[in-house]
Amino acid sequence: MGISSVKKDYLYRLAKEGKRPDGRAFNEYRPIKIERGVINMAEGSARVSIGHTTVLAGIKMDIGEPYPDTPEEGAMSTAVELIPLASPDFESGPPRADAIELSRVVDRGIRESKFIQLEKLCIEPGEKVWIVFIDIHVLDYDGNLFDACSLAASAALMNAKIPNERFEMGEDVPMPLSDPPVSCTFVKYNGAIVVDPSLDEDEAAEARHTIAVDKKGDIRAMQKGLSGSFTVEEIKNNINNARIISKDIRKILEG
Amino acid sequence: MGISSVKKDYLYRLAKEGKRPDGRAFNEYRPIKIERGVINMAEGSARVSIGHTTVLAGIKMDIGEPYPDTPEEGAMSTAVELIPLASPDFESGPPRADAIELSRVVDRGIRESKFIQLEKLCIEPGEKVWIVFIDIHVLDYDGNLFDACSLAASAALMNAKIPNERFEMGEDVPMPLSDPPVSCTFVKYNGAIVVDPSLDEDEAAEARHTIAVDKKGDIRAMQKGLSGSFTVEEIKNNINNARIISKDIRKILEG
Amino acid sequence: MGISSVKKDYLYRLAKEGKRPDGRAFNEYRPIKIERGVINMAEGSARVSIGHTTVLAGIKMDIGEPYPDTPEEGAMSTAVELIPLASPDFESGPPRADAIELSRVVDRGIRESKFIQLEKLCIEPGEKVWIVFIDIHVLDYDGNLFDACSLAASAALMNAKIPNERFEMGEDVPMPLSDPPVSCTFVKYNGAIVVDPSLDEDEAAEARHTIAVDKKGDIRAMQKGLSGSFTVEEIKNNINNARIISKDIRKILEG
Amino acid sequence: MELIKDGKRIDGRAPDELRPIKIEAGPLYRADGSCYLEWGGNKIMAAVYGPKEAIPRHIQDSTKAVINARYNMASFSVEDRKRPGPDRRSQEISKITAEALENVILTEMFPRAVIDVNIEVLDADAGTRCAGITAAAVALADAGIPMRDIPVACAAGKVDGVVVLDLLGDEDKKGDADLPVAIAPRSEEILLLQMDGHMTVEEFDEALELALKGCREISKLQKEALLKKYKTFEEE
Amino acid sequence: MELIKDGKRIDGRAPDELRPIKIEAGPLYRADGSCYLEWGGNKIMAAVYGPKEAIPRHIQDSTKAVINARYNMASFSVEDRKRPGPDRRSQEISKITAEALENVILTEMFPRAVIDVNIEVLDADAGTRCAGITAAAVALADAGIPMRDIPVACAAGKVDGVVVLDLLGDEDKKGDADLPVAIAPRSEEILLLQMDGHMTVEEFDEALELALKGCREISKLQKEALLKKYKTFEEE
Amino acid sequence: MELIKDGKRIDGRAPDELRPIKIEAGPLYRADGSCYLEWGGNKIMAAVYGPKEAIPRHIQDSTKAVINARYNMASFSVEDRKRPGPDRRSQEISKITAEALENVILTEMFPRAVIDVNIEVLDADAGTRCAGITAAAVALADAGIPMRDIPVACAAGKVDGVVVLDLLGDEDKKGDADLPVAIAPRSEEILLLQMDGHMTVEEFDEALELALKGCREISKLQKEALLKKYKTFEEE
Repeated sequence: MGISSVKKDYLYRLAKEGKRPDGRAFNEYRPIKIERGVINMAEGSARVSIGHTTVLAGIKMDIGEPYPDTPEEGAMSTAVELIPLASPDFESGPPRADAIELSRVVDRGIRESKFIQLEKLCIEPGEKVWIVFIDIHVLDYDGNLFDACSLAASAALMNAKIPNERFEMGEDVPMPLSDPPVSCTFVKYNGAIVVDPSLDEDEAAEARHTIAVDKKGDIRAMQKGLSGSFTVEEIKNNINNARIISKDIRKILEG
Repeated sequence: MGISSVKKDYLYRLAKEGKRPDGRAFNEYRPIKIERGVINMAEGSARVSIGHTTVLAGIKMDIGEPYPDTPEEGAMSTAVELIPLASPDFESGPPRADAIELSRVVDRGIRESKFIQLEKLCIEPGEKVWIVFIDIHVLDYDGNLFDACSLAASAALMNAKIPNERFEMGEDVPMPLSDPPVSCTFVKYNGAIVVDPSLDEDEAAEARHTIAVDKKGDIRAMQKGLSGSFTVEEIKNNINNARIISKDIRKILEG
Repeated sequence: MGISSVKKDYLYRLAKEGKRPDGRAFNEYRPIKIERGVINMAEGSARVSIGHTTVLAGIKMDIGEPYPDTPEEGAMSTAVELIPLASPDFESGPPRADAIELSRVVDRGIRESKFIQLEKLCIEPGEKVWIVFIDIHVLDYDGNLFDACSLAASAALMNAKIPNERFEMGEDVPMPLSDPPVSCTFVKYNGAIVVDPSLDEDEAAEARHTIAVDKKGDIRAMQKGLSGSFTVEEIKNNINNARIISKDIRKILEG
Repeated sequence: MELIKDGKRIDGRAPDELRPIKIEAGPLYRADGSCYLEWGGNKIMAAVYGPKEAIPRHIQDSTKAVINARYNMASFSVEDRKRPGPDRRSQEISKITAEALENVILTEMFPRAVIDVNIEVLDADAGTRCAGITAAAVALADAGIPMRDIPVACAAGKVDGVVVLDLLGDEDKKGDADLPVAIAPRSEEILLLQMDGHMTVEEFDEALELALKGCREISKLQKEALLKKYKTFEEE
Repeated sequence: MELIKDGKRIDGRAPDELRPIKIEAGPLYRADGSCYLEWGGNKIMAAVYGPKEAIPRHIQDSTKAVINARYNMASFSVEDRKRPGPDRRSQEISKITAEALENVILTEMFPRAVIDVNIEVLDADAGTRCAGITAAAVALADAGIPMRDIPVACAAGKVDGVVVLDLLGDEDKKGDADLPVAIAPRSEEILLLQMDGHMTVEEFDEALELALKGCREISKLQKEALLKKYKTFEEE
Repeated sequence: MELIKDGKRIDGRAPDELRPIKIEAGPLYRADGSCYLEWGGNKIMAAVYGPKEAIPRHIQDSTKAVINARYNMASFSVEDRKRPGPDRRSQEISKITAEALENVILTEMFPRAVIDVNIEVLDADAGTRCAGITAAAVALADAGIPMRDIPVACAAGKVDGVVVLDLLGDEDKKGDADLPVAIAPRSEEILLLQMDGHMTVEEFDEALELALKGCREISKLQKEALLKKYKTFEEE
């Protein structure tokens, strides 16, 4: 972790001129690629690339007890693994605060948009429900994990089937879903705010803002991170930009 | 941890003159303050101060299975948390040997005096019993945690109700209790033995002796700690002093 | 860990002359001693010495659920504890890779030779089976733990009874067993391959080869370890030697 | 369960009304700075230690102090006993709390140092992360840590379709959205902002404005608490 | 379930036939070297970082580089979800993988360094340890780590009493024996060898020979994958 | 269950009678000092390593050696298998054992060093902490660690209202009180003392006196065991 001061100065200088190191405009996203159904053993899976960043999400399901306060709903759990394969800065061992924040923000986007219809994952009220495990492996880290992981999770869920056969409960059926959230992340450095940060921009970032937008353009979850600040105006601008940009991402996701 | 040698010398010199740094006599306790029912969410609670030392005990109850060898008794568990809020010497992370010894000594005082009438906490023999969790947070550490934690645990239990309502089992009823134990701790440094050590005295201590006395003056639990030693005569003196001092503490506790 | 280069040179020089530091021939095992039934609390136990290496295996049994894929079979679990009592190089804390490899190789020898008749440890199919815990404490480490632990595990199992009485299920009966595996370990250093390595030889070893042989002389499990290599010819030689040597060890074990 | 009835909330508050708040600066004897805060059903103790040398060395930053925040819920602070030790939720809150506080602390003045900020939730009734940051800010000021402003936090949200200030427990559980915000009150820069639930952009704008209003009110209480402590000092 | 019928295996292979194998060198952007391998139903990604200074210092070896291999199964790579983090099986495989790779790497060239070898099993269908070593070897070569040979691994085994090459999942579960082998292909020295099950000495000899045959075939595929990457480079 | 009948205990002992004790000094080959102890149904192995440099450095004390005691129960030493690794009970016993031993060891002679004392309970039948300290003391002497005395430990207790020496398992479980004591036998200073149960002051005084009597008897056995080992050496 940690960007050299030379590189940081370079980014700062470019930012003042309205430029980014890879030539993108401040509101320009990198190319997105989604491959679905890449893991045989998983109930659903997707490999998502945003530029050189690649993450792989796999869905597994199991039968368990519901939470006491939602006896008629299935449960979900989201875990992002920052495995050392993906970056020289990731370490093995229990997840650190970075990975926990990331997992929880991805989880909230899915949960708060009610993307998984958990009420349809009840088998016996109060006794047996489906538990959906969303596990996300980062394979290549070149910036903007928040959006990549969120997108992979959604695509994998859209690829998933309920494994009734494996549990001798009839035929497999598609995962009951509503509209997916789309996550859009901005970072701020030296006064500039850019969408979809590359690795260098992630490392130079003073503040980060992730917005999960639903199909109607409403907000479902949000997270401001890092020690820098945003003005109220900047927050509102980010939201407007996220609503616009997320439409393109949604087309790729739903395509 | 660790006291400066200058301060230690000062304590040693005072001790030879029969004095303590805060002017107390060797057998003099600091003022005790008990506030009860300070936590809404807890089944019972108490904040106890001994001088500047402040600890907060909260009681929570849950329903679980009894231990196989006591199928008709509830269970209890005591945990002291030495949270870093309370002292620059406390660290976060799993409890170290210090906190474990402290928890276990407090637990033994309550358990061996049969303060909680565990046989009255059975719901269905062999199946369902109440489990009493005594959690003690140290908020301000200025010496003598053994007595402060023990006192807070007893006061919180005396403030506790069995939460029948929350578990849809009728009305809340008081915790079934007998007489509380009273813990009295002595430390020895440079030949002097003093009750209710202040922080400096705790840090200068060579040996520690904690005695849990019941209402009749009988002994219910005892713990000698640290690498120093006591003579048989000193042990007996401590016990006699504990029997006298504990009467005053008991008044405050039962008051 | 780590052998001095002086000692290593000495071992290397001896090896070239076909000699070992303790005067043994390359295919010569150290004396083996087995004491059975040494632990009252265990269902079965054995203390095994190979030279100065001493390990103690104890068997405990409990009732639990079977694995879903073997509903009519008992379960077994093997754990070797490299407790710091046995060597200045062993540390307390969770088992490191060394101890895990050792445990798993001992486990495979027993499991793959079907030494424990797990199908006879079923109490109620799919519901209740016996679980056999094989716990091995290394007491004195002077080389060749793979064979010592394997031998102790087998001897302890042969000494074990199913504790029906303790679980109020009738009388104790002997553990249902078939023929035990015999483990034979070779190490290679400076071109020489020796059986039953002493501590110095373990520390000088470049490659290790453990072979579990059954009564008929068939192979039941094998593990090559360390960063050195063996030729195909060497592997075959080791197997032949293991088949011969294991006959003598088997006599001691079954004696 | 109706959360809003005749324009009033379940505890009788108006939509833009805060719960009662009591702030005490410096209640602890050992800590370098401390704060006890009661905010509705929440009871929070915060303590600050430092700046002191960061140990072990590999956590040191040669250019500034490291802020080590620890948000912790007491086992007895919630309805179902919480197991001691950090869970994933508290680790996330600790992280974003440290980041929010770092913004205002003049960390460059203390290279290689650490400032420990301990936040203990003793009794919980929704809004504990905002209460924790608010208390920690007072504890930092009480410890004399140089800051360019005293941060303050407050949540807004949406219940029964109405945008409201400062959710209590049942509103948080059954409501539509929650929006905790922390700001540096002088510049009104946003130091922490999270949202979950469902809000239109218009609702969000309204909720954010409400949260800022809450922050402004609480900021005054923070300053009064600090003033009161120093007055007491002077009077002594 | 019959595992061999009319001389054919459940997936139609002959006893001495490998499953289809696809090797791609260098698919990852960040890693110093990488390899993606599909082998029957297995999907493996391997990445190499280093040599770089070993930290913390107490893990350094003053005479050579330390090989730090980490074999990890993704939670979703198996039928019943695996809990994240290393279990005992993966710790054993990581250890013997590191030992096998250390054999061929010229570690003496990099005292005090560490070479990290990460093997992620993304989809599993028996033989993942051999697939992992095979992929890791390509990733090491792709990273330009100096090696005296490129190791390769393959298992043989016994099913329904017949010695066969390269077991798939059901053969592994219901078969009689499994024999994973890794070699340095030039000298055919054995770097890794494990066996469990039941084999006579004659069967073992046959199985070992079959595993070596498999290794030789896969070794060619490894070299083709590396060549292909370098050709692509030159063409660019 | 009656624990005392006709003045005899369930194993036939008189109230002031010890269980049979066998002490062997130096049974282990690798350890710097060791002791094997059988005491009634207890079987204990103790081993001492050191003094040696304390690593990592931050555990060093610049004025004296650190005593690192580890009391551990083997999984198979109790009726219901114990999970491996330290539980809270064994951590407490390890701590008070280290403190008791530190008292007599001339730790000032070895600044920055550590002395490791390992106590393994192989078979347990009440009184293992006293047995462990007694064995550790012999192991320390066997290792040649300079001590001002050889500590010794023994418990007294109360069963069926009678004060007795050296409780066995059933007496411990169903008895009224337990009082483990460790002393430095020359001065009879008390190094360790714990009590749980219910005793009047008079009963306590009687029990303490009984425990001291037990300690005195066992101290003789410790010295005989050490003497026997050195005699054997001389004879060789």
